[in-house]
Amino acid sequence: MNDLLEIKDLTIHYVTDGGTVRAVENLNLRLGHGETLGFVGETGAGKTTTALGIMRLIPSPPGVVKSGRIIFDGEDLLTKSEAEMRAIRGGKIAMIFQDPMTSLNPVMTVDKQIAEMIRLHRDVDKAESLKLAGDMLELVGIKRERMHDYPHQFSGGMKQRVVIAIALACDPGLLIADEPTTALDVTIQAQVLELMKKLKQQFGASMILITHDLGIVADICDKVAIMYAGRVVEYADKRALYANPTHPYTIGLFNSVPDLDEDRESLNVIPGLMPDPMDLPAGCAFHPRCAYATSVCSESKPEMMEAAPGHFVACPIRGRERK
Amino acid sequence: MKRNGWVVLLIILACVAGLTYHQMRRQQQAEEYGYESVPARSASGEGGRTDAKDVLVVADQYDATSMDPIAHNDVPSSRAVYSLYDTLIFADDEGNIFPGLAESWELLSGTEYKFNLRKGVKFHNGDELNAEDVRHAIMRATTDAGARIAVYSQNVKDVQVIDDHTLVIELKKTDYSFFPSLTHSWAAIYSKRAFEELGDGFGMNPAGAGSGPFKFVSWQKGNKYVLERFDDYWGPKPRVKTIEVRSIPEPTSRTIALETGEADIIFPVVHNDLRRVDENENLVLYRKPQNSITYVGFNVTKPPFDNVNVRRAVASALDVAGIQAASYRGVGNAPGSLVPSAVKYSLNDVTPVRERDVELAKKLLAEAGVNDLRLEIWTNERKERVDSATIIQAQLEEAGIKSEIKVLEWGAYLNGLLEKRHDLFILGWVNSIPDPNYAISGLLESSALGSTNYTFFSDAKLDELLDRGRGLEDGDERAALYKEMQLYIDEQLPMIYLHNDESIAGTRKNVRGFEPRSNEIHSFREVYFE
Amino acid sequence: MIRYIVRRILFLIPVLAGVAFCVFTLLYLTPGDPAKMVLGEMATERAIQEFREREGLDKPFLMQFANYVYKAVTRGDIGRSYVTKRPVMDEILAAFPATLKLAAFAIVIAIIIGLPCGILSAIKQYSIFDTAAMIFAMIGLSMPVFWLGLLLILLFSVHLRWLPPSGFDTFQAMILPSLALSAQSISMITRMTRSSMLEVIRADYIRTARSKGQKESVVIWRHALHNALIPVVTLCGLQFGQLLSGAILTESIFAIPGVGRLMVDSIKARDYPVVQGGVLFVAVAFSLVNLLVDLLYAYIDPRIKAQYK
Amino acid sequence: MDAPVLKSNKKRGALMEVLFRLKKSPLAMFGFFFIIFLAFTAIFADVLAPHPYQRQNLSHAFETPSKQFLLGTDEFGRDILSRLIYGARVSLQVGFIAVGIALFAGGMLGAAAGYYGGWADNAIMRVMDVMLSIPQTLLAIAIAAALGPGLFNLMIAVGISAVPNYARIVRGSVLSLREMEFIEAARAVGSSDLRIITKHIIPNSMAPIIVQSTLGVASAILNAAGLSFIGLGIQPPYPEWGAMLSGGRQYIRDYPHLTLYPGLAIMLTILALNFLGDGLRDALDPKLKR
Repeated sequence: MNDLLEIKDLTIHYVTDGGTVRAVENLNLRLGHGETLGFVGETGAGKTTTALGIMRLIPSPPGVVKSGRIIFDGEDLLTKSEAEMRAIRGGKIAMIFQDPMTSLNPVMTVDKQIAEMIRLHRDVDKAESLKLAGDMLELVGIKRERMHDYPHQFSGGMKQRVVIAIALACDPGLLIADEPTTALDVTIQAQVLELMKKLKQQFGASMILITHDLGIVADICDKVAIMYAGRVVEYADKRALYANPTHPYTIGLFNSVPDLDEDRESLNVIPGLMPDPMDLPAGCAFHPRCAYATSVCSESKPEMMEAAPGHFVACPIRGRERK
Repeated sequence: MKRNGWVVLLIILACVAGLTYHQMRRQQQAEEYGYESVPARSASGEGGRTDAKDVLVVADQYDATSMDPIAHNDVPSSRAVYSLYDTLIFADDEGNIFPGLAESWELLSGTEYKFNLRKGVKFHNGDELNAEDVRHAIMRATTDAGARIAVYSQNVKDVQVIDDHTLVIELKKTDYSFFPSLTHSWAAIYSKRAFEELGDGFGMNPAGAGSGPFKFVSWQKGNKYVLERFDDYWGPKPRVKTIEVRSIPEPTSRTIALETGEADIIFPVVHNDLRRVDENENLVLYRKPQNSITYVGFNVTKPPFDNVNVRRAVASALDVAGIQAASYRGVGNAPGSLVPSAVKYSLNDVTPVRERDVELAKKLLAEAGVNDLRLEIWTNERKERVDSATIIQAQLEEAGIKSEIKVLEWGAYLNGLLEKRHDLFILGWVNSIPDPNYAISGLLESSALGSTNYTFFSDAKLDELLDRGRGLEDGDERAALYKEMQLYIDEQLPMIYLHNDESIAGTRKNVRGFEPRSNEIHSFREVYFE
Repeated sequence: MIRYIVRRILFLIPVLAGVAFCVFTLLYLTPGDPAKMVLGEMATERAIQEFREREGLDKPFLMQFANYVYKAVTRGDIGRSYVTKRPVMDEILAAFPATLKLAAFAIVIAIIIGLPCGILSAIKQYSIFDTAAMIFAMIGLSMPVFWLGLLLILLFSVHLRWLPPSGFDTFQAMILPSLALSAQSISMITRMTRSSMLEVIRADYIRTARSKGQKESVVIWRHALHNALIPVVTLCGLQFGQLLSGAILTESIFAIPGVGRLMVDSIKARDYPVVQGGVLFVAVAFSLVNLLVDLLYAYIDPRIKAQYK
Repeated sequence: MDAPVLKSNKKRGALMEVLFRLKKSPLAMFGFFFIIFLAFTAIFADVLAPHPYQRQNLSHAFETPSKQFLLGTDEFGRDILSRLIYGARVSLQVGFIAVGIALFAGGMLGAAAGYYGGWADNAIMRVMDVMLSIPQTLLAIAIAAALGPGLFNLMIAVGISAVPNYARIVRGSVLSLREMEFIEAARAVGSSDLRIITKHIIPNSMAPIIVQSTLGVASAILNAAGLSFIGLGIQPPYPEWGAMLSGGRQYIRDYPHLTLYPGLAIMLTILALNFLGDGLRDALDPKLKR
């Protein structure tokens, strides 16, 4: 089976006066048609950079794609011209950003913002595009009469619905959602997630869902990639990963989720802090915080290994144990 | 950003250095090749004016303040009035009187002047001149409306209208300086009817009121006023159709306006532009001694300046001629007397300018028992006066007198003077009327205390002499009396004479029939283009 | 919206009363007797006394002020000039067109130059153009207007003979003064446009627009510029208000008979009614321009509009 | 926490940090050193000036730059360089003291308005509105005319006319600080209002005040020069740059150096202060740093 998206050895750096930030290092990922991938990690792990890398929207300077390939639908996005990329952005890959409060242009009515997307990728006239924009709004659960309103007239949850409407307006093959619910109230979160899940199925799109919330992943994802300090440290089917978290960092993540069933006083927090991305530890970036670490860990970068079929992990210690 | 910042900064510094260098080079070249010549502007750039030019553009330093003949006492306004109105009599620059609106006149007695008016004189509103108009104009000047020119009008008792074209002006007491004052703009005659119709707006918009060679068109304050030839004028008709008088306070701008042909006549030309105008073959420079004096006055009521020897000491510490030359740079000269040369009975040209004697100054001070004299020198903002004050300060210092300069704007200056808070002050006095009485009385007579006598000099002998002088007809006796007065004043030294100014004007070469007047009331009546 | 405007205008009233009081007090403290200044040095004591009575200058300070306010409120009468005898309003309205013309020229120049420079600087951040533009903007801010005016005269009038050094009747004559006057505004607009653009270009909605596959030029012109302009418009308005009232030095160098010069001359001549009326006028003009700016603001920024209820 | 808070116990560290950040901007460093240089010049004017500022030598009038007179002489043959050096003293004095006056008065009013709020706030800020609606130049002219000429009066005129600017800024930062926890805490332990204002609020609102003051010194110098230019400033023969410029403008065609150098002096000083102010703004407010 041909994957919809395959990322190979992607490395993205931010070069600044103060030093080089290794935001993404040798990242490998695959995503099949119709699949939903959960992309989990702490803030600063490189999730958003990866997403922007796929969109080729890394701000440059200071961002530089150092190496790697991003194969989408059989073609390497990194070799595309800017004009070709523009046709792909929005048309084939659409993105939903984290903060709906700021991701809509405040001085443009929402229908126009949706219509802009439609007119860019579909051969329709202005009136038609506005009509379609209204349809999209209804689809995401906003009344048509509000289509001429400005973003500030909507609540946060509704704004995110508008953003979703924009993203889905041109029926993209891949939807990248960058923490789409983090900025929303908890009650709204569920509604928006539900909507995304529904629409994703309706449109038959694949989706990358960036989040640090393992609960959300459990709710909608098929596959999960765990990211730490610019690398994917574990990649597996959702069930496999939840049943059998292998990488020490993943284990740490799961332990730090409060479990209502257990009656414990304190959470198991991963000791230490995320390393400074300008000055990553040698070897495995996680080893200073790792309970399993041995001398090997500080010497060489761990390779990805298949601990179980379809379950990849970048830890020589734990990976071998599972085998 | 870092590197770029330094680069651009360096470029700027280089520019500054380059400018400085250029400046030095320029001066060097100027020294090597003589004075740098500014290329004259080509004829094509002269605003497209052709030979049939009939708009005369005049650039004055200041705008007029009022066109009501009696509501002002400044030369720019007087000039406007002189174009718009006529007086009963006119005077030429030598002080010779000739007929104006009055065809002839007669001195009935020391206090009565009879005038026979010219017939058929039209005002700009079409009315004919009538003795009633004259009566109204002169009598209005004696009311508070004429407070600014009260010095001239205060002696008028009444004006009797004999018939439509005959009238008699009655004075309160004999004053032979009164008659020539009728040539001054205060005595300009206007239509009574026009005045009543215009009401309060008269001063700003005197349309129809005058009988002069030009009629009022418009006035935009602070910018310019426009006058137009009056075709029914009784006298010789002006040859330009329109005059436009602009005010350009900045001297450099004024000269540039003349050079570029934007203006046809400019005045005053400042000293550092004299040569520039003179040497430009498209321009003509006119210079004429002015009936004015700039003086350094003492507050004689304030110790130690009530002591004439202290005043003498201060005067001796100053090199008046040097100060004059340095502040006015070749314009005018240091006076010998209070009465300017062009005014009759003046000793200006025969009295030597006071010489500097620092030792004498120190001696006089020591004798007067004044040690460590400190004083303030007051002046208004006029550059030459501030310059003079600056040099005076430096020279006093050499005689051991410490001083401080205070430059005050006009309102605060007058106020301070009236409150007698001053020590030394620099002020000027213009004689619009060529009679020695006006040169002295306004500055030093007791009657002028609280108005224009800022030295607060009050001397029974001088008052008596002035009174006698006014009661005498011109002649040897009067001449001797005014000469005595001048010597007496020099002895009393209430003021040090600093400067006799010049009336300086520049014109384009094609402007004819213009000459500056020594009382600054320049006339455009005869100006034409060649 | 109407209610908002009405409220703003009503709010002006106490401010104006305050301004009037401020000016009244200042003038009261200023040395120099208006009667003496108006009637001349030779005026008789009686004439001076009469003048004081007629103009109410013999009354106690607060009475004078109350009287002024009373007349202004009941009859809209802010007095007549001591010097010209004309109503103060006529004096001001005669001087205002020159100031308005100067300010309009200056602000237009400032926008024409400042806006593109600011935008270009932001788009090409850290380029040599950006650095140069920023440094020149800083120089413009630091250049005293009276010096710049003299330099412009020296260059364009004295040396090149291109433009007249004074007057304001012709278009050519307006160029130098407006240029001198606009230097500060150019600089401020350039700097403001740049920083506003930089901020906007990093905004999430710009990323959204890019993620739609929109062309970079469209992203800049349609999405970024509109948003970036909001604070710039405010600045332009404020600058215009400043120029309307603050061109005193420029007007005096270039001999332009505007409101600024009228004010200074009136202070010097102790023409109190004109000073009072003039400052009030300037304050009203300034406040109205600010109100207009706020309304314009509402027009270009729908978020603000909602607040003006 | 969003606001850049310089905690008092870390004052030195914060200062060093600011200097460190400042060092990264060449323009700000240029400004910094230029002002230091200028202050040095002003303080040691008596030693540095090659000639007394008031010494006239009429036979040397209008000389262009030479070895004897590095920047030439003016219309009285006075050494322009010496006058510029003494002029630095005047300008810096006027700039700093005027801002001092404005800062003191404006700071007090602004702090009181922001801290007490309500009625006091309303009253104070309405007065400030009144002052703000009179153009600053005009206000300064009116005050200068009312006070009469002189260095001290000039400072007062320029200072007073700038009061509202500082009142607004101080009020703004006090308002934002007032509700912060550490102020609440101080209040809870019973600190007096005055103590809270002087010990907590003022130190913590320093950043915007420092920036505004630096830029304020620039505009005060500019304002004072403008007043001198129209004749409402310093008394001769004391040299003030604006007055020197004004005095030389009549000779601009023949001897432009009379206006060129004072103008440059004003411009460079203002430029330096503006660069420094901008640099400080960036250094003190990391949010704006890109």
